[in-house]
Amino acid sequence: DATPSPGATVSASAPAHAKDAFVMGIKADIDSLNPYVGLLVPAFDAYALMYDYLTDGSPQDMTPVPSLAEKWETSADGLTWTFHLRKGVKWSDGKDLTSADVKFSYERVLVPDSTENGQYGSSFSNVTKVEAPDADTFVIHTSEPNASLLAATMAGGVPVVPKHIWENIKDVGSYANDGSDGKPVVGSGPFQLVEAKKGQYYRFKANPGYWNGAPHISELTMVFFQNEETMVQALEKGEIDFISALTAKAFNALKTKSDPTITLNQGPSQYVYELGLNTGAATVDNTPIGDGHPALKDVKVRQAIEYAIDKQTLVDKTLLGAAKVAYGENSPLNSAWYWDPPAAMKRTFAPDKARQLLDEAGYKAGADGVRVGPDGKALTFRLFARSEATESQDQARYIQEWLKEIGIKADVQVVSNDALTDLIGKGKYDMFLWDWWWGPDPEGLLSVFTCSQRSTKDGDAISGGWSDSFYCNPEFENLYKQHVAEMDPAKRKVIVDKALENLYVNAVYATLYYDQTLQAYRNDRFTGFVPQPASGGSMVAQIGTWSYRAIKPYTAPAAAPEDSGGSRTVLIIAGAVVLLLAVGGAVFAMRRRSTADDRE
Amino acid sequence: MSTAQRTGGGAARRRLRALTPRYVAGKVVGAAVLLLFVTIFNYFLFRVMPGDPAKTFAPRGRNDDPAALQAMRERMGQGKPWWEKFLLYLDNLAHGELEHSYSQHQPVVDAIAERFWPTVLLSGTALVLAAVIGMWLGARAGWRHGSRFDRATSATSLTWYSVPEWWLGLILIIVFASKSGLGLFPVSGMSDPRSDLPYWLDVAHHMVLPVTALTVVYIAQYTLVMRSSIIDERYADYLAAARAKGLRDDQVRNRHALRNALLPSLTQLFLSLGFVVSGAITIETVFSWPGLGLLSEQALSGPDYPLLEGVFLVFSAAVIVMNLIADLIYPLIDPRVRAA
Amino acid sequence: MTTTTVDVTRGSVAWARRRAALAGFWRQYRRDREGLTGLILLVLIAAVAVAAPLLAAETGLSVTHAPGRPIEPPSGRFWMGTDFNGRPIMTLIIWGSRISLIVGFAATVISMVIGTLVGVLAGHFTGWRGGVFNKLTDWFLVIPFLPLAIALAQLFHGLPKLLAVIIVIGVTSWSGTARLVRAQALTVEARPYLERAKALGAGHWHQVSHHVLPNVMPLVLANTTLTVSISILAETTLSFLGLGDPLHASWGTVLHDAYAQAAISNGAWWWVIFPGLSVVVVVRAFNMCGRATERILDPRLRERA
Amino acid sequence: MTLLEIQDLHVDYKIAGGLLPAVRGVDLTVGKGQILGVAGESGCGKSTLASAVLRLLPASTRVRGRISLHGEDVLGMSWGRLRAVRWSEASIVFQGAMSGLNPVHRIGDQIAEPILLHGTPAQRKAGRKALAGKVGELLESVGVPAWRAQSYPHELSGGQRQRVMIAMALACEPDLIIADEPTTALDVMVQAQVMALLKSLVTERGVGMMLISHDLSVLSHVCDRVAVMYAGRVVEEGPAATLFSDACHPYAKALAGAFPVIGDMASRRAPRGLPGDPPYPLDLPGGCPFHPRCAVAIEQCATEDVRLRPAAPGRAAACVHVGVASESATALENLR
Amino acid sequence: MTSVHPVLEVRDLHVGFGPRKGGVPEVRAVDGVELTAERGQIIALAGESGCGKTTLARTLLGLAQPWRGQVLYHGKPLDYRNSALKAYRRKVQLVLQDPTGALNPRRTVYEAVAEGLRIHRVPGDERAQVAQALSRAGLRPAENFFGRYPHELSGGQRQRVVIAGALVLNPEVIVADEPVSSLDASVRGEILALLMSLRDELGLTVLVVTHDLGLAWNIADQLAVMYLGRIVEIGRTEQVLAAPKHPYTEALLSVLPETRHREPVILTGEAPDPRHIPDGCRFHPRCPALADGRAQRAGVADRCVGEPLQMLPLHRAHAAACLLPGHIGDGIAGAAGGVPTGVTAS
Ligand SMILES: Nc1ncnc2c1ncn2[C@@H]1O[C@H](COP(=O)(O)OP(=O)(O)OP(=O)(O)O)[C@@H](O)[C@H]1O
Ligand SMILES: Nc1ncnc2c1ncn2[C@@H]1O[C@H](COP(=O)(O)OP(=O)(O)OP(=O)(O)O)[C@@H](O)[C@H]1O
Ligand SMILES: [Mg+2]
Ligand SMILES: [Mg+2]
Repeated sequence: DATPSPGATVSASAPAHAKDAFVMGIKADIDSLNPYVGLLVPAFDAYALMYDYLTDGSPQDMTPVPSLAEKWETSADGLTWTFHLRKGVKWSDGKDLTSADVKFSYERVLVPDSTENGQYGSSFSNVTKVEAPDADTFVIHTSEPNASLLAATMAGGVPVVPKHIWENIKDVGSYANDGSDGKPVVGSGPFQLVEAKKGQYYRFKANPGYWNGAPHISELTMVFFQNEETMVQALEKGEIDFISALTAKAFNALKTKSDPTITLNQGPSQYVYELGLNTGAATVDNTPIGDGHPALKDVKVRQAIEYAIDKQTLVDKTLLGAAKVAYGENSPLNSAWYWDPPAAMKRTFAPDKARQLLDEAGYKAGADGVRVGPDGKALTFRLFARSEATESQDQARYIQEWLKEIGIKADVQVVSNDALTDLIGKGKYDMFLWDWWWGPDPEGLLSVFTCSQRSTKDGDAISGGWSDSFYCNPEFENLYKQHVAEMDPAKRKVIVDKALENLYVNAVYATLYYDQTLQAYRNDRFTGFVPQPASGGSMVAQIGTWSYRAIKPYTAPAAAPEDSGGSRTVLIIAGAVVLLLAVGGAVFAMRRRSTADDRE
Repeated sequence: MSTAQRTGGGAARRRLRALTPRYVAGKVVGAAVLLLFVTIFNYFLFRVMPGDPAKTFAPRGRNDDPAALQAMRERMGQGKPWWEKFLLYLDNLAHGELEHSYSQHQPVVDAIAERFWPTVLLSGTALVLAAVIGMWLGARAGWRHGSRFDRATSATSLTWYSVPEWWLGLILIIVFASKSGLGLFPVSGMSDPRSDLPYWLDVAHHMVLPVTALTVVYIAQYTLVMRSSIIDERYADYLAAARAKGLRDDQVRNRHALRNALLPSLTQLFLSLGFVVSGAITIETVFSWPGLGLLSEQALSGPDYPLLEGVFLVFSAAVIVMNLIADLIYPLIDPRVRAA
Repeated sequence: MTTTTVDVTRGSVAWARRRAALAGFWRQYRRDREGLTGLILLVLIAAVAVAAPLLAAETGLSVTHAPGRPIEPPSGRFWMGTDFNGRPIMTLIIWGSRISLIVGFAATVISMVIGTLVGVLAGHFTGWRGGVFNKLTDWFLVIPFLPLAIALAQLFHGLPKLLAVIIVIGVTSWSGTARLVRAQALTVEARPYLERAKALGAGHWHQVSHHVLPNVMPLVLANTTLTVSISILAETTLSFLGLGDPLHASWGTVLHDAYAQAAISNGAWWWVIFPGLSVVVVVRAFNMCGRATERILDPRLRERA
Repeated sequence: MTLLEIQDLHVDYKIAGGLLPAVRGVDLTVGKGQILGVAGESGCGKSTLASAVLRLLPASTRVRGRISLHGEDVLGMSWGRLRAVRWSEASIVFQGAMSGLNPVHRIGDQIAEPILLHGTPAQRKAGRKALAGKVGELLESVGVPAWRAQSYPHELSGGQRQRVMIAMALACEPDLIIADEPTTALDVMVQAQVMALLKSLVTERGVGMMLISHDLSVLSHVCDRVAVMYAGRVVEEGPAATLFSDACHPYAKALAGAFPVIGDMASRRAPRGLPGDPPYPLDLPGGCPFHPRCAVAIEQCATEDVRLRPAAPGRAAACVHVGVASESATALENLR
Repeated sequence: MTSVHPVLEVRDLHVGFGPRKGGVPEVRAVDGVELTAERGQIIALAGESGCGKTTLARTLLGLAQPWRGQVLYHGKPLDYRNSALKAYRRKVQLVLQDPTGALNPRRTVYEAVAEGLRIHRVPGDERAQVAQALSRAGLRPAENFFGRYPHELSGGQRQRVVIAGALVLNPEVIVADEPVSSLDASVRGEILALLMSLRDELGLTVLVVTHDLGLAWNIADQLAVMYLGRIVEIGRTEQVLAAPKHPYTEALLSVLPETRHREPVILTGEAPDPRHIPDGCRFHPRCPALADGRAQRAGVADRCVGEPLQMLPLHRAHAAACLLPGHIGDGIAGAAGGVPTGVTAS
């Protein structure tokens, strides 16, 4: 930066950190830089910076686009996938990236019970073999057609790591991969890790020789904030340039201030929030478990509950409008597989309808306003909110009050995610508030509602599957099986729509809303962000590194006076210390003189 | 006189001799037993915790089959009989190893080692400041027991003592760090990756607010202890004797009262030094200070039991070790303890 | 004198004496400006807690029928502003005082009972029995409060949250009391009247119940108010860390909500300042009372002219 | 000029309930080379009297009367002058030597401290090290080995500590030593040693001493004159040799009677005491404060507050049964 | 009670504190004491500070356990089981030195006196018994004192309350540990007179621990002088005082004001320490007789240093644990004339 800073006496020379370093605040610390163990969103973002994948998600709609694989094809029987690799890609230590590296990376994932398998293996359960027939070709064999395999090769899926480094690493599970062991962190991605300070920040240097073009910024830093408030303050003060995942309330703060230097971005996300219902807990062999309220087995009761909830108000009040009211289960972000019920089918807020349904189902108002069923059991449901999610606690209160209006008593309890997982697995719940992150492919979503995902019982020990509704419907099972085997996307879409409709009609969940990604950045510093998907999508934490490679420092039309805040504060501190010493010394001296004499 | 020389050396030796092997061994063994107790308690406390960590740390939203879950559970060491696990744990502990953190994906020992010094820096600075200022205030206030200075000091320090330190931290951020406030200090973290200050100055700059919050709140306990021990000493006969010798009031205080009164405060200081590492959980959370407190807060949202367990062990060990040091130093500075 | 001779055996005179001692205590307490200020504050706060339904309509706690708009700044209608649900902060504080006080007192009772018991036994028994109680105290003393509280809060997840919080605070905070009580019990143990009681043939129960306990009780009582203030602070901190009971508005949970919902960034300072000040005031008031009581019961602390 | 002269001294402590009269009009003198013994019941104001001489009472205490040391008015001195006088001209050995020594300083340093404070500029400049010899001598002079200078108080026995206190009192070679119960709580054997030491100091160095003690036999053997106090007043004063064997005041008589003399058949299997309770300073009976306990009290005693009056040559007592009322204090003065 | 045995008897008593080495405790506070107390006797136990008087008194009450030797009550060894001790403590009472400390400041006089009755669940009219005990102890009218707290009493009155608390159980023996040393001289005589009159009226056996020989002269029939955990001289009070047989007793007497005409024998050397009891005669390092050559002349000097002395045997004559023959020093001349009175054993 050419502008000399006025009064900057402390550091006149060029700072060690580039002025065009892009600094983004992250709310969850990167749990590990090792792509085989990290679980949190920023960690996957970091892997995407450091490594390449066979494919990427398109910035427009997240469908697979070429990355390391320039093109790929499936055999007619759908059992063989052949990827043709890009030539001339080099690792950051200068070595060539070849199909051997790809094979090495994928083979690790196939080893049963390995750490790598635990991390990425679920999408490869029917992969039989991977091969590298030549330096530029990579082949995957499966035992059955697997429509969702391609998604697992995208960013967020299996990264391609350098064989010559990783083959020497013994204990992958505890390998930090942050250079702290003296081994350089070698990657092929657009950025390379240069400094990792857990709990503080992670610095990445741009890779000038990146095959898809050098990034426009020289450095990218992720700074961890435990506290969202301070992260927002930091953005306002210019200590950071970007915040990727704001809560609605913090977003609101920026919105109401409407600082012209801060641009806000609000777009759909892959999270769907629901009120989960216990439709009758049982194990995979249909043995009933738990103590769920029997009334919830009645679809009318479940539907009544949805009618009683004013989703729009819920969104407006607890999220300040930063979400979209939901009916179907899949997120609109996964536009290819999105299904929204037709207006006539939608159960919009209608307490009278809810009451009517409950009356029909035989639940009459009791003495204290709580309805009582034919079996004499009052409609008192446990409603679990989660201690980790404050908005769920807030929302539970709303839902409790709305349910009261229709004669249902919700007994709200707040438990940890962990405890709730346990309770759900054992069927000891009635209702809960939670959410799902659905990937681009619908298979994951639908599998959750299959019979086989219910709990299993081994002696007395019950272990939960993924089902948290204990939904088990033959028609739905059938649809699920069909959609896995269908390789034609258009035909598959029809089946998936039917499956989603089945879920909605049976009110397995009362789906509440589709969450939104809320982001903010300083437009006086960086520009050129590439949202994914194109219409109001996420600016970072993408499938791919589209934004990171595209952003460039913003050069103001007229150079604003340089802020030398750093050196000024030093002066302030020094002044304060001197002043404090002077005052303290004077007081001390005075006191001393006055006490020296004449007092006993 | 030559005797002075001879016995002078003797006295110094006596001083050290106060630390008889038996005394030292007794204290060390006591501390070790306590540590063992804490370890055992700690171990089982975290074993009776509810929940299935395998599920917690398998990311929700991705499909997973029960077999993989089982594999993860086995990796986490579940399934073995409890005593076998406990023995394994002790064995590992003896080799300076703890378990593997679920959430940090690294050995608990490493995770703790990284965060140890930032905490010591933050809380240690605050504690030393608080101790120095607090003892100074307490000594003055106690000596002038009942004076306006005493009342003002007690009232002020007690008021600060009633303030939750994290709340004070929030207020400090509003006033001194936020853009709408004075904006003098960084809002959070330990250093700024883009800062052009020398590293230590940058860290110092980041420390100002959290240290202030901690110091202000901690001061009271030292003020009060020092004050009451000075008051206890205030009417001691040897002070009357000192006064009768013709010493000035401040001489009586500084030469005689202060040193005696310092001893109880020192105990307090050492005890709180032990609490240094655990003392700043909330402040580290508010200021995102990358220390053990923040680590425990991170471990809490899981919860990552091995990590919590490790942090907990370090916290307790710190207190035990500091107490041990206090026990060992005490006879060196207080001649009376040696007799016991 | 006939009046003093009646019914001494049944302890009525002793009772009258005790009443007189209490009156004497009160006379001294009344003269203590700090103590009186604290007491008045506490009475006011307690009155507010008791009269909560009169002072602030309970509907103010409802989210669906909240009277205000989201984060309204303080105004004539909402003296302390509103939260994001439009609920008046003042209503939350008034109702929250109940929870904060209940938690403070209940946790203190637990802490006092355990602390006094363990302390007295550790002081009374010599040999291994006393050693066990003493080590137990030492042990709880070295376990840092917050981590233990956090761990216990996880453990008690099955209980109603509020009860869990109370138990957690009670169980983690008794060790200080126990140590204090033990020290006092030891000085009582060293008193000749205990030797005399032993020489008279008194058993442990008699010694503890007739001599040790009555003599540590004043200290315990003076310590109570201080412990209440610590408990209230602890509740606030636990709630702030998200370990409190989010369903019952206590001052801690109000602050937690403010923190979690970015009140500061939204400029809703009233949401942070007022509950925080409430905590400071009530804790300070308890401290004032505690110190005044201590001053009166412990003549060493009395200001000598 | 007498060394110490106390005239009509009143001391009132300020306490919660008002003023507590601890000393209520005391006249005493101590000459060079003389030991004045002071006896009396616990709480009668002996220690208060001792502290008043060096103005060591709490700041709020009200002191009236006149105390002159070498003719100089102590009560009117500036603080600076008072500090200079303390220890160098008059030193004090406190009741309970155990607590009169700072537990965390070495014996030697504590003895050296007043020398450094009051000594010649040369002494002060030379510092603590140079004083080792002098400190050693002082210790030897009270029979404590010189190497004990390096010890801490708790390492010494009670008798040794008491002797260290005496050595400290001698450090600046004062003219007046006030010894407040220097031997209570000491073993008989040690008690005898300390008393012998004090006596020899007075005779060898010619200092004046005020010796406060409960033990009448000690007083009668060590002192030149003895004053018996009761309820803040001197009720009898006279030569030590005869006062107890032939007391004039009923209180002094009772006090003397309470002390058994071994070998005296009158006291064998016949312990004697003084019935009644000591008076509480805030609630003194009217008239002679002793009259409620007095065996020979007459009606007049309940109303008349008798002051000291000459009883015999060199003796004075405050009792209606004694001699005739003296007109003025000067008359009493002439008797000495 | 007519028993062939003395009321209280002590045989070969050793009491110690601290860790044991080879079965012997580190601090040997009482180290070989034999003593008998007959009914109606007043025995004074004198000696310098730290010689083990209090420890002996506490052991008599069963408050400390001997590691060797025994305490016999009517010829039967003391049983240290709880119930037996409790029964024993109904008959043997302790009166402590400091009455202020011995009374719980929070309990009234009535409660303090009745405590023993309640502990032992003594039947009968508690009120009457308390009143009787108080008036026996000289607090009359007793009812006036019932509701008072210790701080409302004078020191002498407090000690009387303590004594009343002991009397209320109709004990056979009172062990008084320095019962008057914390009291003012004027009160002291009153309390001693009370003890004497109680002995005369009730036939109590009293063991008074003291460091004051004057007290022994005042009330005791027998005087035992203790040195470093052992009784070194015992006999009728008059005899011991008039013609001490042990150099230690002699030294004690020589510093009394009554003997000021003589040069006092000031003992030199460090105070005795029950941790390190010297070999030979335990008094030898400070023994004036050894120092001034009298022992040498008597030809026992070597034995004094090298040969451990026997314990004083249990007999009622005047005896001393010293190798020097006969009476070795001057006592207090007047004392010899004392004639035994009272209910002494014969
Ligand atoms: N600092 C004080 N404040 C108030 N009252 C005091 C103070 N010091 C002493 N007194 C009271 O003054 C009176 C005389 O006390 P003083 O210490 O002079 O008695 P004493 O004759 O030395 O007694 P003793 O023989 O017990 O030492 C007592 O009633 C005592 O309670
Ligand atoms: N509980 C104890 N632990 C260790 N040593 C003890 C204990 N009690 C007494 N002693 C030691 O035993 C010795 C005798 O003590 P004891 O109290 O019987 O002496 P005493 O003759 O009563 O002395 P005094 O006249 O001072 O009361 C002393 O050296 C004392 O230090
Ligand atoms: Mg005195
Ligand atoms: Mg004793």
